[in-house]
Amino acid sequence: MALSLAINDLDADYGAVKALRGASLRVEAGETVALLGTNGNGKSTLMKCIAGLVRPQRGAISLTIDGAAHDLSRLSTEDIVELGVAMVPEGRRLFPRLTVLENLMLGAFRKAARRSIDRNLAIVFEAFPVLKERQAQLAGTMSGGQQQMLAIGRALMSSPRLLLVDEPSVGLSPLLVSQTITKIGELNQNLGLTVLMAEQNFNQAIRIASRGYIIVHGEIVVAAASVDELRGNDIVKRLYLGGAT
Amino acid sequence: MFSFDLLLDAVVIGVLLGCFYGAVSLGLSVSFGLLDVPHVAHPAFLVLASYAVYFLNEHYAVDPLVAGLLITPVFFLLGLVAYRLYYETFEKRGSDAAVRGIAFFFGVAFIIEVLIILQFGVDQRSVTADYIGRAWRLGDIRIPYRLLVAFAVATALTVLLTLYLSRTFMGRAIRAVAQDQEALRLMGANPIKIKQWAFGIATAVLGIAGALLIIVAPVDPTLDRAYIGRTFCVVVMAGLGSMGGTLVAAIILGVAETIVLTMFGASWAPAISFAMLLGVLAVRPQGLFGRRS
Amino acid sequence: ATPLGAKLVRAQQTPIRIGMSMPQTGGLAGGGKASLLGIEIWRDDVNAKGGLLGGRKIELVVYDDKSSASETPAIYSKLIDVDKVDLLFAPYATVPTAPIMPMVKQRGLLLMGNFSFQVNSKVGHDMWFNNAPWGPADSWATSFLDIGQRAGGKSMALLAADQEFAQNLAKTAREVAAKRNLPMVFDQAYPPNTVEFSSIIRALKAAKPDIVYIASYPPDSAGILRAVNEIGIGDNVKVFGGGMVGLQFGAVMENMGSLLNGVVNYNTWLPEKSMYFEGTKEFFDKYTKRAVEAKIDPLGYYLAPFGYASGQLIAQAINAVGSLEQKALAKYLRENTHKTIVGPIAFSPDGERKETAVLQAQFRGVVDKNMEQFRSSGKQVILFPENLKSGELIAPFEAARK
Amino acid sequence: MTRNSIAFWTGSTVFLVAVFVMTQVVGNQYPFFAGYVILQFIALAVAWSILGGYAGYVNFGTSAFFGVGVYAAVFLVKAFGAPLPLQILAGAAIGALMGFALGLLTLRMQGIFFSIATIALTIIIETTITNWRYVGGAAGIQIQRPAVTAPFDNYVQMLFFVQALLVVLAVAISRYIQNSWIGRGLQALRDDELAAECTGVPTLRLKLLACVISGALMCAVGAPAAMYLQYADPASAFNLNYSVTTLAMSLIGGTAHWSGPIIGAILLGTTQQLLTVTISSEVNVLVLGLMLVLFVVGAPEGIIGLIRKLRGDRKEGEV
Amino acid sequence: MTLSDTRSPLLRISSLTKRFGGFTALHDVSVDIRPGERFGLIGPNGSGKTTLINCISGAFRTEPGTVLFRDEDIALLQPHVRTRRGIARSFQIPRPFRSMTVAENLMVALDFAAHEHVSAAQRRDSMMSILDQMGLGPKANVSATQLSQVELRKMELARAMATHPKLLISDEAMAGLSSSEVDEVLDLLLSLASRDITIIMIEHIMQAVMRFSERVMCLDAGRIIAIGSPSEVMADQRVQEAYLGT
Ligand SMILES: Nc1ncnc2c1ncn2[C@@H]1O[C@H](COP(=O)(O)OP(=O)(O)OP(=O)(O)O)[C@@H](O)[C@H]1O
Ligand SMILES: Nc1ncnc2c1ncn2[C@@H]1O[C@H](COP(=O)(O)OP(=O)(O)OP(=O)(O)O)[C@@H](O)[C@H]1O
Ligand SMILES: CC(C)C[C@H](N)C(=O)O
Ligand SMILES: [Mg+2]
Ligand SMILES: [Mg+2]
Repeated sequence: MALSLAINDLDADYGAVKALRGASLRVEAGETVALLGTNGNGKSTLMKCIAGLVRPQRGAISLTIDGAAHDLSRLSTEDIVELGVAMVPEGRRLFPRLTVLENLMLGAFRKAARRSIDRNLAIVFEAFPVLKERQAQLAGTMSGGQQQMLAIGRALMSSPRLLLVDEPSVGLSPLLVSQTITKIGELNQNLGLTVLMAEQNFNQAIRIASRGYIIVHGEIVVAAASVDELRGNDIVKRLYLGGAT
Repeated sequence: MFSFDLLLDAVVIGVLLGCFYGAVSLGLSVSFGLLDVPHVAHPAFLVLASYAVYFLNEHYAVDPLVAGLLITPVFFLLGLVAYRLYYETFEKRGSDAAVRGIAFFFGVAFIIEVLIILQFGVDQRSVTADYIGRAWRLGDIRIPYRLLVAFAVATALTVLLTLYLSRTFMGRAIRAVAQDQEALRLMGANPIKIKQWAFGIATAVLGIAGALLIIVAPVDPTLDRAYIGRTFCVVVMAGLGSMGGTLVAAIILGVAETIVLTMFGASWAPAISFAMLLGVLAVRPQGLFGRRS
Repeated sequence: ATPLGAKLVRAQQTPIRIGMSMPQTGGLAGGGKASLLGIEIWRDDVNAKGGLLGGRKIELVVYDDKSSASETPAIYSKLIDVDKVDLLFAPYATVPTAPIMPMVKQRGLLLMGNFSFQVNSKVGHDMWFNNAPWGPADSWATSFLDIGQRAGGKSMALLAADQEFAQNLAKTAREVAAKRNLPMVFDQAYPPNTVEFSSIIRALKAAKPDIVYIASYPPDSAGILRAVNEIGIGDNVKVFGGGMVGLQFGAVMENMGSLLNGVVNYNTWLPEKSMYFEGTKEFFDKYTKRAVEAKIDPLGYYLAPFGYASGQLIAQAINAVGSLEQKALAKYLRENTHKTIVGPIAFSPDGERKETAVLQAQFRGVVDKNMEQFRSSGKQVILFPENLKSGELIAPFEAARK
Repeated sequence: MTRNSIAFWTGSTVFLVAVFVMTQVVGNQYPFFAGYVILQFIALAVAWSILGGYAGYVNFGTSAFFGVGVYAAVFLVKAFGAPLPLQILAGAAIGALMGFALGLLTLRMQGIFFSIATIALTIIIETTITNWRYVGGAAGIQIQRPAVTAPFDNYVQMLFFVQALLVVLAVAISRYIQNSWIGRGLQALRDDELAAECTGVPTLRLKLLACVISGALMCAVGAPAAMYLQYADPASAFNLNYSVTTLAMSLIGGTAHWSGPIIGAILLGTTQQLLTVTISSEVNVLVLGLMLVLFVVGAPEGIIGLIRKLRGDRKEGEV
Repeated sequence: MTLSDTRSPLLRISSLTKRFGGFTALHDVSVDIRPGERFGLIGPNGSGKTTLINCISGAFRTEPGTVLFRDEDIALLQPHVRTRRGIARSFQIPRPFRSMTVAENLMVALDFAAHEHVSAAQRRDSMMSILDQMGLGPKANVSATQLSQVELRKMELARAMATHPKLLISDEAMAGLSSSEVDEVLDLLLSLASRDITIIMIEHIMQAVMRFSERVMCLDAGRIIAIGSPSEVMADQRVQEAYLGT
C-alpha cells in the first residue's frame, strides 16, 4: 500500500493570528515522523489543516494513495477520514456522556471500518486493557490518562492508514508515556501505519520516529532527515535537552 | 372516601395517559434532550401534525393513525428544513445559541399558531375512528381504546428509538453530536448532517404523536401552550435524552396526575404533578435517568 | 349644491362610530369571531338601509384583546380618548369585560355587554346592558335542577372547570341545591388543560348521582362526553349536562355526533319554530354565507344573533332618542322592551335580562358526521323555558342516548 | 461619583421629571394606559436580566412573580384596604421571599433544568391561587380603586408615575450590579460554576441574591397591576405571555449591558401596543412571531451587540 | 527532615475515602502537609490524584475522613470558603471563564478571594504582575476562548495564584510544555514557595517532580504506596512497577 503526504507552502490563520506561514513537510508510507515545537507554534494547527478542521489560506496538502492524489485542502473532514486519515486530537475530545465502548464504536463510524470492528476492538483492548475493564464507564469520568488511551483507541477503530497524533503523552504517567509511544511504534510496525506525531517529549518521540520537523512561529525551521540530526540541532538542545537530566 | 377500585382505575388510566405524554415528548427527548436544541416550538409542530391528520381524516376519511404515518415523511422533511434554518441562523454563529434559540422557537411557535388559525380557523377540531369513543371492558374497569392506542404507539416508538440510538452507527453519532461536534467530525461523520437527520427523526416522530394528540382529545390552534410545560417537564424529569427514561417519567407524571384527579381534589392536580417534578429535580438535579459527568 | 346642502351632506356622512375590543386570538377567539360577525352583519344591514340619525353610517372600531383582561383597559382608553368613538360595545365574555366596568362607570358611558356573566353585580353601573339571555344569576341552575328534580332526581353531582365562568355557574348551582336540600354527592373542579377525563368520570359515576351538572369550557366538553360514552355514567342518572360551553359550536357538535344524544344542555338560540322572530331567518341566511368565507362557526346559533341583537338594541334606542346622548339612550334601553331577532328583550335594573331566556335543550337523534342535521328542528328539543318549549325530557340519561 | 454615574442619575432625574410633568399637563388618558404597560415591561425585563442575563439562569417564571405581585396587592386591598405603596412594598417582600425559595429549591440545578423548574413553580403557584377562594379563586375578583392622591388627579396617571419610579429603581439596581463585584461574580458563575467556586466566588449566595433581587423587583412591578386592571384572575395574572415577552425583550435588547433590556422592552412593548390598536387580529401574533425570529437571527447579541459592533467597526476604521 | 516539622501541619488529611458508586477512588488516605512544603503528588493515571485534589478543594464531598486546614475541619465547607481560607487549585482540564478576557478571569479571583482590602489600582498591578510572571502579559486583553491549550493551563495557574493562596494545588499545569517551558513554570512555582506558599504539585514529568519536591507521595489505585523524599520514592520498588516502569 503506497501512501504519502506532502504539504507545500501552507499558510493558515485565525483572524489576526497567523498560525502557519509557508509550512512544508512530507511523510512517506510506513514512516513515523515527529513534529516538534514549543507551545503555540502551530503544531496543532498543522494537524488540523491535514484533517480538514482548519482551512488553510494558501498552499497544498496532497495525500497520495496507491498513485491517486487527493488534495486534502479541498476536502471536508468526513471525506478525509473516509480516505483513511485518523486523528487523535489534542485534549482528547472524547464524548464524555457516552460509555467507553460507545466511544470506540463511534471510532468505527467510517464505512471501511465497520467491517473490521471486531478485529480493531481486539487490537485496542490488547493495547489498553483498562479500556476493556471499563467498557461501560462513562468516558467523562475516566481519569485523564485513561481518557488519552481511549482517544488513541478510538482513532484506531477507524482502521486508519495515516494516523495523526497530537501530543499523545500529555498527562500520562511515565510508564504509560513509554507504553503509549511504544504502542504507537508497534502499530506503525505491525499494521504498517503511517504516523505523524506532534510531541513535546523529545526523548520519547525519537524512540519511534525516524525523522522530524521543528516548527517555530508557524514556520518549519528544521527538517531533519534522521534522529541524530535532530539531536544535534541547536534548537533542540536549547528547548528539549537543556534542563533535562 | 377511599375506594380501592377507584385507585386501581386511576393507576391504569394514569399509566396509559402517561404513555400518551411519553409519546408526545419523545421527539423532544431527541431534539432537546440529545441535540440541545431548545425546541419550545415542539408542541406547536405537534399541533400542526394534529391538524394535518385532521385534514386527511376529514377530507379523505383516512384513519387518524394511518394519517399519522402518512405525514411522517413530510414531517421528516419539515424537520430537516427547520434544523437547517436553526443551524444557519444560530449554531453556525456559535455563542449563546440556547437562550436565543428559545426566543427563536417561541417566534416559530407563534407563526405556526397563526398559520393554523388562518387555514383552519380557531374552532377546535377532532377526528373520528372506530376506536374513538369506545372502551374495552376489563372486569370492572373500562379502558378507552384511545388510550390503548396511545399505549401501543408510545411503547413501540420508545423501543424503536432506543434500539436505533444504541444499536446503529447513526444512532450513536446522534447521541455523541451534542457532546463534541468537532470530534465527531474526526470520526468521519458530518455533525451538521447528523443533527439534521436527528431533528428530522424527532419531527417525524411528531407526526405520529400528533395523530395521538387528536385521537386522545380535540385540538385547537393554541393548544401547544398547554403542552410546553408538560413535554419539557417529562424530558427534563427523565434526564435529557433517555428514551426509556422519558416514557417512565411520563408514566409517573400520568399516574400522579390521575390519582390526584380522582382521589384528591381534582383542581390540585397540576400543582401536585409539578411539585413532584420540582422535588425530583431538587434531589436529583440531573433528572431521574440523567447521566452527567 | 348649495353650501348649506354640502354641510348637511357632510354631517350625514360623519359615521356613528362604535368601539369595542373582541377576542380574536386566545381561548375566547372562537366565540369572539362569531360574535363580531353578528355585529358586522347588523352594521351592513343598517348601512344598506341608509344608516341612523338621518343618514349617518355605522362604523365599527375593533381591536383584538387576545382574550386577556390585561389588554382591555388600554384599548378602551384608546377608544374613548383617542378614537373618540360614539358608543362602546363590550368584548365577548366576562374576563376581558371585567377591567373596563369601573372605567365606563366612572366616565358615565353606556356599555353594551356581550355574554359576560354577572360582571356588573359588584360595580353596579346603571348604563350597562347585557345582550346575553342569562337573566338572574341563579336561573341557569334553577332551570336545570327543575328539570332534573321533575325527572325524579334526588341527588346531584357537580363537575366544573376551574376557570372563571364555570366557577360562577358552579357557585350558583351549589346555592340553589342547598336551598332545595338536594344532596351534593360529588363536587369537583378540574383544572384547565385537563387531557383525560376517564378517571374523573369514573369517580363521578362511583358517587351515583341522579342529576349531573357540568360546567365546562369548550376544550373539555368534548373530552367529558367521550369519557362518559366510554366509561358509562350509571343508570341512575336522570339528566346530564347543564352548563357545557362548546356543545353549541358547529364544529364540536359535528364531531361529537351521536355522543351528544341525551345530553341536556344550555343554549341561547336553536332552530326550533318557537325561536324565529322578525329578521331571524334573514340573519342566518347572511351569516351562513359569510361564516364559511371567514372560517368561523358555520352554525353560529350561540353568539352571532346576539351580536346582531346588540346592534338592534342600540339602533332602536338611537332612533327613539334621536341623538347619541348616552344617558338618554340608557334610560330608553332600561325602560322599554325591545324587539330583536332573538325575541323581545327587557332589562332589569342591573342591566341583565328581566327574565331568563337561557334554553335547556336535549339532544335527540343526532347522527355522526353531519353538520346539516343541526339546522333542522328536533335535534335539540327545548325543555325550558315553558313559553319556548318544543318537547319533553326523555329520562333517564341512558335511555335518551339510544 | 464617576462621570458615568453622574450622567446616569441626571438622566434618571430628567426622565422622572418629564414623566411627572406629563401627568400634570397631558389630559388624554390613553398615553398613560399604554405607557404604563410599556413601563411595566421595561421594569420586568430589567429585573429578569439580573438573573437571566448576568447569571445566565433563564427564568421562565416571570409570570409567576408578576402574578404573585398582583395577588399580594389584591389580598392586601381586600383584607386591609392597604394603600398602593404598601401593596408594592409587600409585593417586593413576598417576591424576595419567593426568589429566595426558588433559589434554595434550585440550588443544584443548572441551565435548562432551572428553567423548567421555574415553569413548574409557575404552575404550582397559579394552581394555588386558583384554589384560594378568598382572593376570588378561578372566578377572578373585581377591586375598587380608592380615591387618587394629590398631586395626581387621575389614578392611572399616578400609576404611570409609580411605575416610572419602579423602572428607575430597577435600572439603578441592575446597573449597580453590573458594575460591581456582584456582576463579575455572576458572570463567572454563568461561565463555569465549579471554577467560580474554586476562585472564591460564593456562587450559591450570589445566585440566591440574584434570585431575591430579581424576584422582589418583578413582584413589585406586578403589584400595581391590580389597581391598574381593577380586576384579577389567575389566567390573566399568570399568563405565559409575561414570561415569553419579558424573555424576548431582554434578548432582543441584549443582556450584556443593563441598557439592553430597556431598549428591547421599549421596542417590543411599543410595537405590541401599536399592533394592538392597528392590525389587531391574529396577524398581530404573527408579527410578534416574525419579530422574535428576525431579531434573534439578525442581532445575535441583541441590539446592544449590534450597536457595539457598529461602533467597534467604526473605531477600527478610524485607527 | 526540615525545621518546619516542629510546626503543626498546614493540611492534615486523615482516613479519607471516596467512592463513585461501587468504585473506590480513594482508600483510607492520610497525609500531613507541612507549612511551606513543596509536595509532589504522583501516581499512575486514574490512581486518584485529581480526586484527592477535588476532595481538598471541595469539588467533591467526602464521606468518611477529615480534612483539617490550619487546624480547622474544612470537610463541610463550600469550595469558595476554602478558597478564601487559602486553598487554591488549578484544573487539570482548564475551566476558564469563557465570556471574559484573561485579565478579567484574574480579576474574579482578586475580587472574591484576595483577603486584604486593596485599591483597584493595586489589584490591577497585582494582576499584571502575575500575568507577566506567567508569560501571559501580552494576552491580558484577549478573550479566554482564543488561548491555546497550554496558554489555558498557564491561565489556570495564574488565576489560582491571584487568589493569594496559602496552599496552591497545581494539577498537571506543565503537561504539554517543552522542557524549557517546564523550567520556566518550575522557577515560578519555586519562587512562590520561597514566599512561604505551600504547594502541592501533580505532575507526570519526572524531572520537574524531582527538581521541585521536598517530599513526594505516590498513589496507586487510591492508596498511598510510597511517601518520602523524591529519591526514596523513585527508588521504591512498587513505585517503579506501578508508575515509572523503568
Ligand atoms: N481558535 C483559535 N482562535 C484564535 N487563535 C488560535 C486558535 N487556536 C489556536 N490559536 C493560536 O494559534 C497559534 C498556534 O496554535 P496551535 O494550537 O497550533 O499551537 P501548538 O503548537 O499546537 O501549541 P500547543 O503546544 O500549545 O498545543 C497560537 O498562538 C494560538 O494562540
Ligand atoms: N465522577 C466520577 N465517577 C466515576 N468514576 C470517577 C469519577 N471521577 C473519577 N473517577 C474514577 O476515579 C479514578 C481516579 O481518577 P482521578 O481523576 O483522580 O485520577 P488521576 O490520578 O488524577 O489520574 P490522571 O493522572 O490520569 O489525571 C479513575 O479510575 C476515574 O475513572
Ligand atoms: C367561553 C365562555 C365560557 C365565556 C362565558 N360566556 C363568559 O362569560 O366568560
Ligand atoms: Mg497543540
Ligand atoms: Mg488527574
